[in-house]
Amino acid sequence: MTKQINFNHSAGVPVDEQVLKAMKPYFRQYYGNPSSVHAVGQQSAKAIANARVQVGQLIGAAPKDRVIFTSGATEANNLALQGFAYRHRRKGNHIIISKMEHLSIINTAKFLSKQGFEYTQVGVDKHGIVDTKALKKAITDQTILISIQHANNEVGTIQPIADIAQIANNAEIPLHVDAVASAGLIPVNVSEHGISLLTLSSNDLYGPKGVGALYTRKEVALQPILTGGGQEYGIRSGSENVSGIVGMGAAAELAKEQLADNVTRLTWLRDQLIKGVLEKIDDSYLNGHPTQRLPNNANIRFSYIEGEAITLHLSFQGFLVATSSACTSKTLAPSHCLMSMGVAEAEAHGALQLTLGRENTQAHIDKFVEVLPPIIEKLRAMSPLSKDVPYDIFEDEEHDHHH
Amino acid sequence: MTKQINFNHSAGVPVDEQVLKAMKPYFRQYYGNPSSVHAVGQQSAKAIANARVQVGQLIGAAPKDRVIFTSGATEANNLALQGFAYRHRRKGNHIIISKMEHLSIINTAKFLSKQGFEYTQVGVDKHGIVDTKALKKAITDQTILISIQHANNEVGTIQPIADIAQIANNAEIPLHVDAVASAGLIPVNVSEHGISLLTLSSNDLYGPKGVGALYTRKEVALQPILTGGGQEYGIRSGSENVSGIVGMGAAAELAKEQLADNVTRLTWLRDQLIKGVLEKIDDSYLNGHPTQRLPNNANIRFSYIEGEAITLHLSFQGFLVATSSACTSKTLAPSHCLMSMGVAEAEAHGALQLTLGRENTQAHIDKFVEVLPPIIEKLRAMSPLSKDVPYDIFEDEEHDHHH
Amino acid sequence: MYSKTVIDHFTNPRNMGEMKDADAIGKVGNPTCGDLIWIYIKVKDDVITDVSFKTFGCAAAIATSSMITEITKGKTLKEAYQITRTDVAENLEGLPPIKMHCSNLSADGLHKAIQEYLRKTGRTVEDLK
Amino acid sequence: MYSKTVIDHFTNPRNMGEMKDADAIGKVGNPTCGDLIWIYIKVKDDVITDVSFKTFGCAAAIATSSMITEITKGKTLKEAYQITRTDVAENLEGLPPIKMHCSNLSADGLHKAIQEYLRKTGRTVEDLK
Ligand SMILES: Cc1ncc(COP(=O)(O)O)c(C=O)c1O
Ligand SMILES: Cc1ncc(COP(=O)(O)O)c(C=O)c1O
Repeated sequence: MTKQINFNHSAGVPVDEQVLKAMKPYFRQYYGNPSSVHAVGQQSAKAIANARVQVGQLIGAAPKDRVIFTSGATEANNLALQGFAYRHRRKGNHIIISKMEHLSIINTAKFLSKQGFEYTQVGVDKHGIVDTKALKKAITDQTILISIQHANNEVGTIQPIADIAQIANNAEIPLHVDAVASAGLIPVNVSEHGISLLTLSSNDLYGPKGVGALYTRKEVALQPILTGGGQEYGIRSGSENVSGIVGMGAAAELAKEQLADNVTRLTWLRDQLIKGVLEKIDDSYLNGHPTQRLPNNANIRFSYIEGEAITLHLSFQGFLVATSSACTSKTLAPSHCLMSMGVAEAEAHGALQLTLGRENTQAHIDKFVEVLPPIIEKLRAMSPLSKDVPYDIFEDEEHDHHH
Repeated sequence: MTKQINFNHSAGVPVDEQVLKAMKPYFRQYYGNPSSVHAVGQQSAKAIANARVQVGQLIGAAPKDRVIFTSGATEANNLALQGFAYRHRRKGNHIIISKMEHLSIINTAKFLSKQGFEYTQVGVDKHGIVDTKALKKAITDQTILISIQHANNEVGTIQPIADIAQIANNAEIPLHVDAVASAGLIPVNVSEHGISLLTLSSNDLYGPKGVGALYTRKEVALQPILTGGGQEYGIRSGSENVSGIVGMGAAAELAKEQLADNVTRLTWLRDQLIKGVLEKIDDSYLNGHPTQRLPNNANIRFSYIEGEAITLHLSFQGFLVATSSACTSKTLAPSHCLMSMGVAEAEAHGALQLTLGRENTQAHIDKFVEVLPPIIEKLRAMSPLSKDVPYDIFEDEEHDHHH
Repeated sequence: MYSKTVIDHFTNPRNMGEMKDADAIGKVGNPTCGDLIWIYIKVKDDVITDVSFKTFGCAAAIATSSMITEITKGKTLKEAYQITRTDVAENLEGLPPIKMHCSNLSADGLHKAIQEYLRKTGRTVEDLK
Repeated sequence: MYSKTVIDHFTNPRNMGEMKDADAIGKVGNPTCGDLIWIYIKVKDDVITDVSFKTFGCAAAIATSSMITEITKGKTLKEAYQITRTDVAENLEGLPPIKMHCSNLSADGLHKAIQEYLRKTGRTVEDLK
């Protein structure tokens, strides 16, 4: 495979070299099970305790709070919603999420709705910002949990988490925050905002895949999803993925150290990218919030053409990017985020999701801004659609793309 | 840490060097998400497909059967029981397990019993062999699943899995087999026995921790535990742990290749170990079946002394071993396996669980047989118990150690 | 994911572009679903003498469009009408399963163009034999 | 997991062994629970002149037994009776939390031995002051 330039960090990130170095001894040398009393086991136990501190410090956790290691963000989100809902069923049966949540939140809420729970999905404005008035209104005396993401991995919009936390705290309802997309890119602080549960993913912090964590404030009780040997405070059974956990800890520490630099550098690159593309290409638009957005995210749609075709051409030029096109999803449905923001379905198919990362440089941006226009031009020449032949005239009766 | 000799492979195994080599490119080079259409993503997708084949071949899976990768054996066991029970609730609400199962089976059955299911725990004989007559009797018209382990990690007993499968097949009830302790050590063949679901752990195959797999025969439907992006056939959501899965695949392939050698070599070492210890130390007894036992397992109890103390002394001599003593468990309860086999509670505290592995040699066995007797002697000298002062005379009324 | 032939047709599509003097156009798909294929044909003595396409859609949609123009040119209307989605996919050395059903519309577009031509010349598919 | 002092007392237990001419023995624990501690004491003028132990149990049980013999010797019965589990743990530079409650029985053993001695000499704990 030739050298590729990764503009698709939200899907997968190479493990940081320092992180991999930290993990290495835990594959063959310190292979012990932390439950074992012997030295090799205790080395693992110590390493995990250390990783808990590293992860806790990234998000401003208090010493008595818990960091529960899981197999990833999906499991952490499931544990937050399922684990909290089942455990606190007597208090109520209603949870609130937003329309911008990741599928691991939305589908888990749906799953719970088949188990006797109810949920409300709060809408967002055209920039993807959660409607806080609607959120307030959605609260009932049955509401036991609110789960809102900190930032959206796809369109980059950052939620007004302080306001949301205020609403939750005023109503005395615990708030779960999916911080997968934001941690390491912008400050995340559970203590400052009074967040009760928070989800993190290791790979998004340049740690290994297959690890994540659910932060829980000390007084938060959960029912386990996985039962067995009683690891992770009895809340998440299964022999610990020691090397993975060590990697996530090291990644969290590094992310904390580099946070300020990341914000500045990535914001600069991102702005170059957005400006370059929008200036060079007609009928291109930024999706998501113009300023309240992740420093590494540019989501841009191009009218009259389809995203997978753009993606493939870009890959021939060495760029790895993602698209919100339905064509690349398992369900063939267009991005629920763009739909929630009111982007027309046909237009949503032409969106590129660009997520920058540590190894990207100005040269990458320059090259991208150079290679993209001819690709767009080529595909537009192929398309029956154009300014003169807009989408609407082909609409079937049964379709309505103005959501 | 000084060089340690690992006689505790059932708790943790160093990742095989070849396996680690196979994993390496998937940390930084092929870091893609298999859902991505671009080249780096597709490389991951291919690697996972390959790992599925490697794992399937170890257990004789048919091409259309499924290998669902999970975060470990605990999750696979939970998915087998919870996923099957919820999905097939309409057919009945009863499952059957044995008293020798791992806690990830027993506690999951208990958990399900709070959700409206019922379970029967079939007993075992003094060697830990499941009572197949009782198993047959336990089947009711409500029984939807039988889950019996292939072999026990702690005492080494191998179950008559062909007979058990026969009983399940005759009753047309799907059989789930926890093969964590047996895979790679003795042949496991799902097709030969007509096994519907089977659990594997990567680390027990010298693969990385934090990965496992649930084999399901093609016609078996499960309800997911983790919902989200719909990975792993829609049954297990969450971005795939690519390096881990690649490692488990490589480990499975290696395990298949080395199976015959492992059986011969380990059986020889194990027999030397058992013979050496039992001959040199009075009042020592083998737990588990004398012949139907895992080639790498020796579980030996020593009257009048406690296992954690033995373990610690052995660790000073460089040996990593486990004990069934309650003292090393989170619950402070003695091994439920030994209890089920009728070993007296006081005696169970003195059991050493020795599990050999690839890197062990005859020299290790010789050294062990040399260093153990003085340790036992020292601790026995310290103990108020002896042939003349047996356990029973201190029994409280409320205790009964003859189970 | 895609075969070499798909990539080839996607990168260098054959017979791409509007045909100003087309005898008929077959339009299939829907932009809200992410695929829209227009097939243009020119017909003489019931033989397709020229064919081209314009497509909004993914790589598979573009490649199947390109492929159908290649295998159609010079065929009689009757022969062309017998070309199926499967034929297109086979000529492309296969398509990913998920694409077989959603982006493999070009045969439908061709059939629609032929129907349109027949309609214009006062006939129906029944008249092809 | 264990402090250096615990390991030291576990490896080289002080005052280990039966005391043939003990004035009293305190027996606590239960083998089915995995811990059994016997504390032997020799008393002169209400001062503990000698103390030893025998223990069936884990490293913590052995180390706490050894430690209590060390801190008890030479103390008056009254002083010795005031030694608590926490004192023993602190002298050992701490014990793992799970061991604090289950294997830290040696103070109980000592108290039982003292009670036994008092009983033999026709007194009770109330008489110590
Ligand atoms: C915001 C958010 N939450 C949760 C997840 C789930 O993460 P994983 O697939 O690693 O379990 C993702 C993955 O992209 C995400 O972007
Ligand atoms: C027989 C058996 N099943 C399941 C498990 C659970 O494995 P894990 O803790 O890796 O999830 C174990 C672990 O030792 C085991 O021995």
